[in-house]
Amino acid sequence: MVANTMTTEAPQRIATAKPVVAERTEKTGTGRLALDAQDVHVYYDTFHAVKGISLPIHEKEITALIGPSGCGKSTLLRCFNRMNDVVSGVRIEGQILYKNQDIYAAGVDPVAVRRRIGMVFQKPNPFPKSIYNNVAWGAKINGYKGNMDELVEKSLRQAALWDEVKDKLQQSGLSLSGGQQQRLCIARTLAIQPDVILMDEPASALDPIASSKIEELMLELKKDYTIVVVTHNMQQAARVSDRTALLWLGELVEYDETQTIFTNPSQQKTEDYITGRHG
Amino acid sequence: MVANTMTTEAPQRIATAKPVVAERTEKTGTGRLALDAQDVHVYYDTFHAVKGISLPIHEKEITALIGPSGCGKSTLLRCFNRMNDVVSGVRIEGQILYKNQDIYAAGVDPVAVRRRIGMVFQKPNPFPKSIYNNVAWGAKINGYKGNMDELVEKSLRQAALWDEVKDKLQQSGLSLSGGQQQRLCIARTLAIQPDVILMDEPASALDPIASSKIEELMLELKKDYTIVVVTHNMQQAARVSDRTALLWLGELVEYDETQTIFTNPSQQKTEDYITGRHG
Amino acid sequence: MSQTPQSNTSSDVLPDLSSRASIGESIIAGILFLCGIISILTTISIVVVLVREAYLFFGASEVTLREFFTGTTWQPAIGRFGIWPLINATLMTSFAAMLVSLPLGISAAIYLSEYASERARSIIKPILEILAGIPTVVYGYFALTFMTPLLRNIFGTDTVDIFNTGSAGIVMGFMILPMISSISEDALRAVPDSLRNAAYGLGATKFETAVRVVFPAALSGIMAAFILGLSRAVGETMIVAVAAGAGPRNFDSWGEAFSAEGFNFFKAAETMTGHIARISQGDISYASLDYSSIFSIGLMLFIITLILNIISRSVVNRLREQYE
Amino acid sequence: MQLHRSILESNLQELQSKLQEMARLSLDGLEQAIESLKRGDTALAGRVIAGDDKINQLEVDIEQTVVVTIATQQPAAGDLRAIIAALQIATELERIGDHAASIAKVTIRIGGEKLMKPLIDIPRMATNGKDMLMKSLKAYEDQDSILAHEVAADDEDMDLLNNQIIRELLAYMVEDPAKITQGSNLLWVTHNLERIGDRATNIAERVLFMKTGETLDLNR
Amino acid sequence: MQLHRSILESNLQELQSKLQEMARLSLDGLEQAIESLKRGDTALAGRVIAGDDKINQLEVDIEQTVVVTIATQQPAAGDLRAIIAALQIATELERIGDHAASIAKVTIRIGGEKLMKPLIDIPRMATNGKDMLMKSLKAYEDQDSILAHEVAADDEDMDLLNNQIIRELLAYMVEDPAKITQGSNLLWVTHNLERIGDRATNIAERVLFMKTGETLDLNR
Amino acid sequence: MIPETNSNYNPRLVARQRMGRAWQIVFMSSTVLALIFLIVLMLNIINSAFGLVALENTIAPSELADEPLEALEKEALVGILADNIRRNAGRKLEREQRFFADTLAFESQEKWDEVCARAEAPEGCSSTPRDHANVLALVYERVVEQQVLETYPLWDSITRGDEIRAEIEAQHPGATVEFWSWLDRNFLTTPMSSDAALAGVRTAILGSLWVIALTILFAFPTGVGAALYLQEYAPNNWLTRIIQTNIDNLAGVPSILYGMLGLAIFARTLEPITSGQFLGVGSENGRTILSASLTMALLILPVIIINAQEALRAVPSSLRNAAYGVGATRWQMIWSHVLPYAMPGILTGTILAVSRAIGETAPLLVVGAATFMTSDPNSIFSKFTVMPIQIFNWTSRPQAEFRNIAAAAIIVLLFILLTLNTTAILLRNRFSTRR
Ligand SMILES: Nc1ncnc2c1ncn2[C@@H]1O[C@H](COP(=O)(O)OP(=O)(O)OP(=O)(O)O)[C@@H](O)[C@H]1O
Ligand SMILES: Nc1ncnc2c1ncn2[C@@H]1O[C@H](COP(=O)(O)OP(=O)(O)OP(=O)(O)O)[C@@H](O)[C@H]1O
Ligand SMILES: [Mg+2]
Ligand SMILES: [Mg+2]
Ligand SMILES: O=P([O-])([O-])[O-]
Repeated sequence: MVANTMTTEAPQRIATAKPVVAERTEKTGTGRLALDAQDVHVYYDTFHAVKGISLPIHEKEITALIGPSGCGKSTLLRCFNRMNDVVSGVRIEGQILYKNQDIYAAGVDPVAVRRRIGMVFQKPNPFPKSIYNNVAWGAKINGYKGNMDELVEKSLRQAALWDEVKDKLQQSGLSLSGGQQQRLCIARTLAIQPDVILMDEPASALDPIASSKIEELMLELKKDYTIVVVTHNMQQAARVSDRTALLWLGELVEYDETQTIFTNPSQQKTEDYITGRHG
Repeated sequence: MVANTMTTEAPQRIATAKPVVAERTEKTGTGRLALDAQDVHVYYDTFHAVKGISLPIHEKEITALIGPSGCGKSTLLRCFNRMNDVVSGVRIEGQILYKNQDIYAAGVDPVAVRRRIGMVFQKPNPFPKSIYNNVAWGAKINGYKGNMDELVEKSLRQAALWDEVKDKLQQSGLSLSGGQQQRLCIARTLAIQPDVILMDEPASALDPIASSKIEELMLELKKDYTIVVVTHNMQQAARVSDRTALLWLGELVEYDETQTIFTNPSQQKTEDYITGRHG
Repeated sequence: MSQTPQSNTSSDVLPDLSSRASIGESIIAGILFLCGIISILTTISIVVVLVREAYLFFGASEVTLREFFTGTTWQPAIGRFGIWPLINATLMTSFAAMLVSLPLGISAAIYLSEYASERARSIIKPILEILAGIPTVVYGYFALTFMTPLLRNIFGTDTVDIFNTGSAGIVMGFMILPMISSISEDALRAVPDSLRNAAYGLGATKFETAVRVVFPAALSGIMAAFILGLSRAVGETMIVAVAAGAGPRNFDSWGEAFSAEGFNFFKAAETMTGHIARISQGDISYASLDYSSIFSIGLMLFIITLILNIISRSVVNRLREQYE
Repeated sequence: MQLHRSILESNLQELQSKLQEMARLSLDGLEQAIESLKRGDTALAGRVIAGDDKINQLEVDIEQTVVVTIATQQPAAGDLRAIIAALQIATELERIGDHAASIAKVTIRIGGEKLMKPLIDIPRMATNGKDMLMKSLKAYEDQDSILAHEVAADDEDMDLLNNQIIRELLAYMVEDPAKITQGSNLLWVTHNLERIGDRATNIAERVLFMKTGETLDLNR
Repeated sequence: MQLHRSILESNLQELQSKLQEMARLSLDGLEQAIESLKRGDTALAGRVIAGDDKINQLEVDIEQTVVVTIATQQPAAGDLRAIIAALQIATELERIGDHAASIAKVTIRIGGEKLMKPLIDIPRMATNGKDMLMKSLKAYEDQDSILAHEVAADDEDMDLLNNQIIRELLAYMVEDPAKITQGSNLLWVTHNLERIGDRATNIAERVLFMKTGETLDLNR
Repeated sequence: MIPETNSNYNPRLVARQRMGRAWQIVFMSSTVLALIFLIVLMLNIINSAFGLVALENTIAPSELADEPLEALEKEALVGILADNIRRNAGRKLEREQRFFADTLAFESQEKWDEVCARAEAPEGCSSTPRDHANVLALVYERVVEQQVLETYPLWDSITRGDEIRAEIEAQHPGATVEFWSWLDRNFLTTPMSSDAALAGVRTAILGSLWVIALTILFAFPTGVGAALYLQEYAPNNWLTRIIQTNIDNLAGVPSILYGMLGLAIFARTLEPITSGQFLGVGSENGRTILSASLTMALLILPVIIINAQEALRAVPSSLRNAAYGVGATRWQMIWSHVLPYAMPGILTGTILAVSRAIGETAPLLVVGAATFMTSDPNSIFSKFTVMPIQIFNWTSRPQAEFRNIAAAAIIVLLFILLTLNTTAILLRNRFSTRR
């Protein structure tokens, strides 16, 4: 484990690297870093999927990862809570600092990491259990000691789902609509009270209405959580995120405040991608 | 069969109905109607999925159908070439006029209808045959009499795919990327030289880059074909279509030129939907 | 790195990310691994058993490998061990079975997957499954008590023996039919609806869609069904044990073996499996040549079915790749 | 769950409040400029001129917000028209600020010099302009197209008043050539006031555009 | 397959060409207005005034195109800035058209009356203004920020020239009160010309915004 | 009609549609043929299981007593026995199982005491006495000696019953004609007998139950364990691939080869264990229920594994991700989510495999099922026979009446299988609709 200074100045070291990581005055967030990826490489067997990306994730902000299909967005995201460990044939290099610890250091239990850094997936994947148990299960296995009913209610409220399900907590989570299921999955993650929530295209399987609800929810959640979201939908990244990183063939092209990326990016590649002129 | 005057004046009769179908000066298109749905109702067993929609489709234009999930967009689209016949338990009322004939009249063979009104689907679905045969098959069964090689080349060119596949026409259609597969499916439809091409979310399974290619292709194709496209992606409808119809719970809310719909719709519901305030 | 004053005040409490003891998890994994290994042991045992006894068999003075493969008579009592009569019978019953099951099975599969209404399917499918669930000894009974009399009625009692390969083969065909139709139907239904829609969208008729789009797309699955069916026919025991005959149809020469009479479906013959079943009944002495001879036949059987299985699996894998 | 597009709405809100701020500043500027002219208070005039920077900055801010909002929030229909209207109204308000500064500059150019006649019509014109501006801004806030049309009507009076003042000033100047410099300076003031009326009318136009999506020209 | 976003690009193209059209029309208007003033040609002046409608219409068109493009094409980054710039440049050009019309109106007001002195400085100023405008438009077309900065420099000359003409005219007027009416009319002309310079500078500002996304104020 | 306006195409729709309809008939007929086959098969069995029989008694029951035999007391029946069979035979019967608790019917008390004092006393010394039904059966078997002369299938019996009766009258003047259901309560409850009319399937049913219960006990946990290992734990390496390939191949190995494996390994090599001799109990050789069950377990193991794998594979990976995502360990994930989700599939697969095992004949034939067994199995080391073996055995006999009881046994077997299969199908449908 490496003791690293985790400050707003941290990204300085990247300034020398090619991708331009600009730092501006913060509008939201606390100004601290929640996670700090440092020169991360990921290989699938021999395929080099993520090529030395350094990406500071700011606390209580929404960071969006965008880029063309297959550029490594999901792979990078899954590094942040060691979900890649589940995939066979993956090799990861570099460090990801979380509270001054490298989560890839020897002796770190990925299960413990995932408990602090929750994840929401592309397709809503509630457990085939009751709504109540969907929320309670994660807390239970993590040895939650408080009042479970309260936790379930609180999590569902935070996920803006309580009013819709409070009368049918014992119904199966699968009986909900797609958008509700996704919010249930978010509630489930909130119930283990993580610091960071990773979301891999959380709205792409949903219709526009359900999708905008998730967006609104993300905006609500960033008051308390740090969110990293992968999205195919550039406009979605524009709408919700505070910072945006553009990946291309496993490399970081540009990382900056979202409004800069979308109004005045510094890289031509970003400009082309943003304006829909990706050839 | 009803002999109906198919002119630009046709939509007059709708003017009395509630959804406002505005007629403006044409920018593109021929000013004639390619298809004319008149008071179409669709029932799935007892479920009333499309509720009396009248929708004139203008020749050589792109008409987009938008609306929330389940509002009946696909169902309506599939009425236009009787693809709904394949689904069991479907009942259709009303008329759809094509070249002065009701395609639902007794004695009309749906196979003949589909030959004139082609269809492209949400997920690229090339046949597990060679690229060449993918394109040639439809023409072959429809008794194409000309030079097949030329037809294949022409269709692939029109679908902006020729350059990418001309050296591997004998490879399987499945060996192509998603976006290429979708263009192959379009080429296959072009090979039977239909009048109208129906597209059901043709780009929704594709990543943004492949998706914009399809959009460009649609713009290219409308010079020769009438296109009706269903899309979840409102912005896509805005980008490519000449006219947009908003459906809601099986009813037509508004149908107008796309730029009017997106800058100055006449219905509050449209305004809300367009501005993302669908509650 | 220098510690800046603002440094990470958010780390109020350093979280414990270290490993929890997970000995339980390892023990579970170990036990499950042992379960997986059992199958390997099974195979090894089969091979060892077959090879060891076959080795003893071929080591015996009465038997030569050459005779085993080139002889046309299997008569242990007089020390004649040519396997051809048994293989010949196996081929005949299997061939008859495939002749019945393949066209019927595939037609039924096409009907069920492409034409039958959901209701009809929901009735017919379970009925076919019943057919598949009937024990083979019952088929044997049926061959003996129904099919043979039927054949004898049609072709005359003189032409048709009480035990004959034809009757066994036909009934075996019906036994395999549900398997072929079920695997083929699965393959046909695995063809995504989007392909059918594509064909309809191009102005194809239902028949063209079924036969020229769906069927070719499912062809490798259907091939696999065919080979699995064949393998099943070759290994099938009880039908032939009951209905095909209780003694090898021996030939004096290869010429006779390949004459029309050699392949007469109306005469009795004993297949490899039938022979094993018959010999192993009763208390045979473990030391006898009879005992080891059936293991040599078993080894042949094992090799044949193994090859068929390997072929079918590679075909199926090709199918899988095609759609992924 | 209710949908409200929180960022888009907060952006729209921000635009709105910045416009109000601009309006307030430019109205104040106008008032003070006229006041300084009346009283020959060059110090006040100086403050007006200095205050214009604030207004300019606000316009830049609004422009920035407009671009960011369009780029990130993909507004359409009414939202989009409101945003475009805000951008254009900001331009008008910025110019109104400039006009106020121009008037203040006249105060400074005139210096302590006694005015050739007590100012009556010019302050009246200024009041008219202020009224029009306030009306148009209210029309913007309330999306009130009737009010917007009123503004256009008021502008006609403004033009009449303007012509009258010009004639009067020219008469003074012909009478007493010594007053030519001051006269032409005052001409300049009325011109600025007249422009303020036009600006208010422009704002009213934008309001109508925002409400209906149609662009008309109320100046016609 | 190459991606070019055909509709967006054709819209941008359309904006560009409408702007060029506007620029051409307003430059022509300016030239003709000065010409009419020089020659006292009220008929020509009338044509200039009538021609302004065309320019106004173009501005409305551009505004419409901008809104439609933003609503349907979701432009971002450079594209978006170009569109916003086009909108603002159109406003400036429209105003330049108005200025030309104003000058033409002076011609009519002066009528056949002999000019108090041969026009030299005013046409020079007009030429300067035209040059600045052409430069700024070229800067827009070529996205040339150096040229844009040049425009800002030119504006300083323009202001100097303006002050000089004003002083001169005032002197004439003091000298001969009979010339006061004409003098103040000519003052009005120079004022309009001065504003044209400012407008050109504004356009240059937009060009810089479009290129860099930063808003600066070259008039400062 | 929509006319073809493009001269480049000639769709010939009418002809194409006609051809389609013709083929549809072909496809449908094939399906119908398969169904017909099933119906014929069933009818054929039912046809044999019921029907007229021509019976001839050595001594007519009416000659033994005035009342019907069934109405007589046990004592009277024993009296009839004593009158009509030889004393030696009577003694033998008594040694097998005594007739009365207090008195002896055939043996003298001294002789009995002497016999019972021997080291290997016969069962009769300790057993409870024969009941009424048993004695009655003995009377029929030993005294009345009813013989089946001729049997007729159901169809013939119904359609030309009178003709048959006349025929029998002509050929066997003393014979009686009765309509028999070969499948009755007696058939289910009596053990094997060499007389078709008296034989039952009790031993075989019990044998099948023993074998199957044990088979499930061995195969289910192992199979599910192996499937879990392969789907959830195994790294993607050569060993895993070998195991997988191997399992796939094993599923295709003919069942008779498993029989040979069972014969060579369980019955022979492991004889000391499988016979129970290492515990000092059980049979003289390794052809026991234990051997049979182990063989069967190996036989259905690959099927169970493959089905379970299929069921596990059907568990969406999103569910696994979800569990990991909230910080679950692997086993927590499997135990709480994967297994419950896959269990219906696993059970369905297991039931299908088990029903296959119930019908399997060949391997048990080879392992060494007892073809004639009258005593019920009572431990895992008992000799065994099972239903299909019994059916095979009866089918292979030349006498016609054995075909009839074979048919009756088939009905019993099919009934059991049908019940199991229906359960499996219902289970599958219930859970597949729930998702
Ligand atoms: N399990 C895997 N084994 C091998 N290669 C993989 C695996 N997962 C992903 N890849 C490859 O790694 C690259 C990055 O994949 P990743 O899923 O991170 O892309 P992505 O940016 O999320 O794309 P998408 O937008 O399609 O989800 C791709 O080229 C992909 O083919
Ligand atoms: N085969 C069917 N049987 C019964 N109901 C159906 C069927 N297909 C669609 N529906 C119902 O009809 C309605 C309209 O369906 P349709 O697929 O046309 O919606 P859509 O607007 O295309 O939605 P989406 O955007 O999700 O594709 C929905 O409520 C749907 O549930
Ligand atoms: Mg991804
Ligand atoms: Mg749809
Ligand atoms: O700024 P103006 O010159 O139009 O008043």
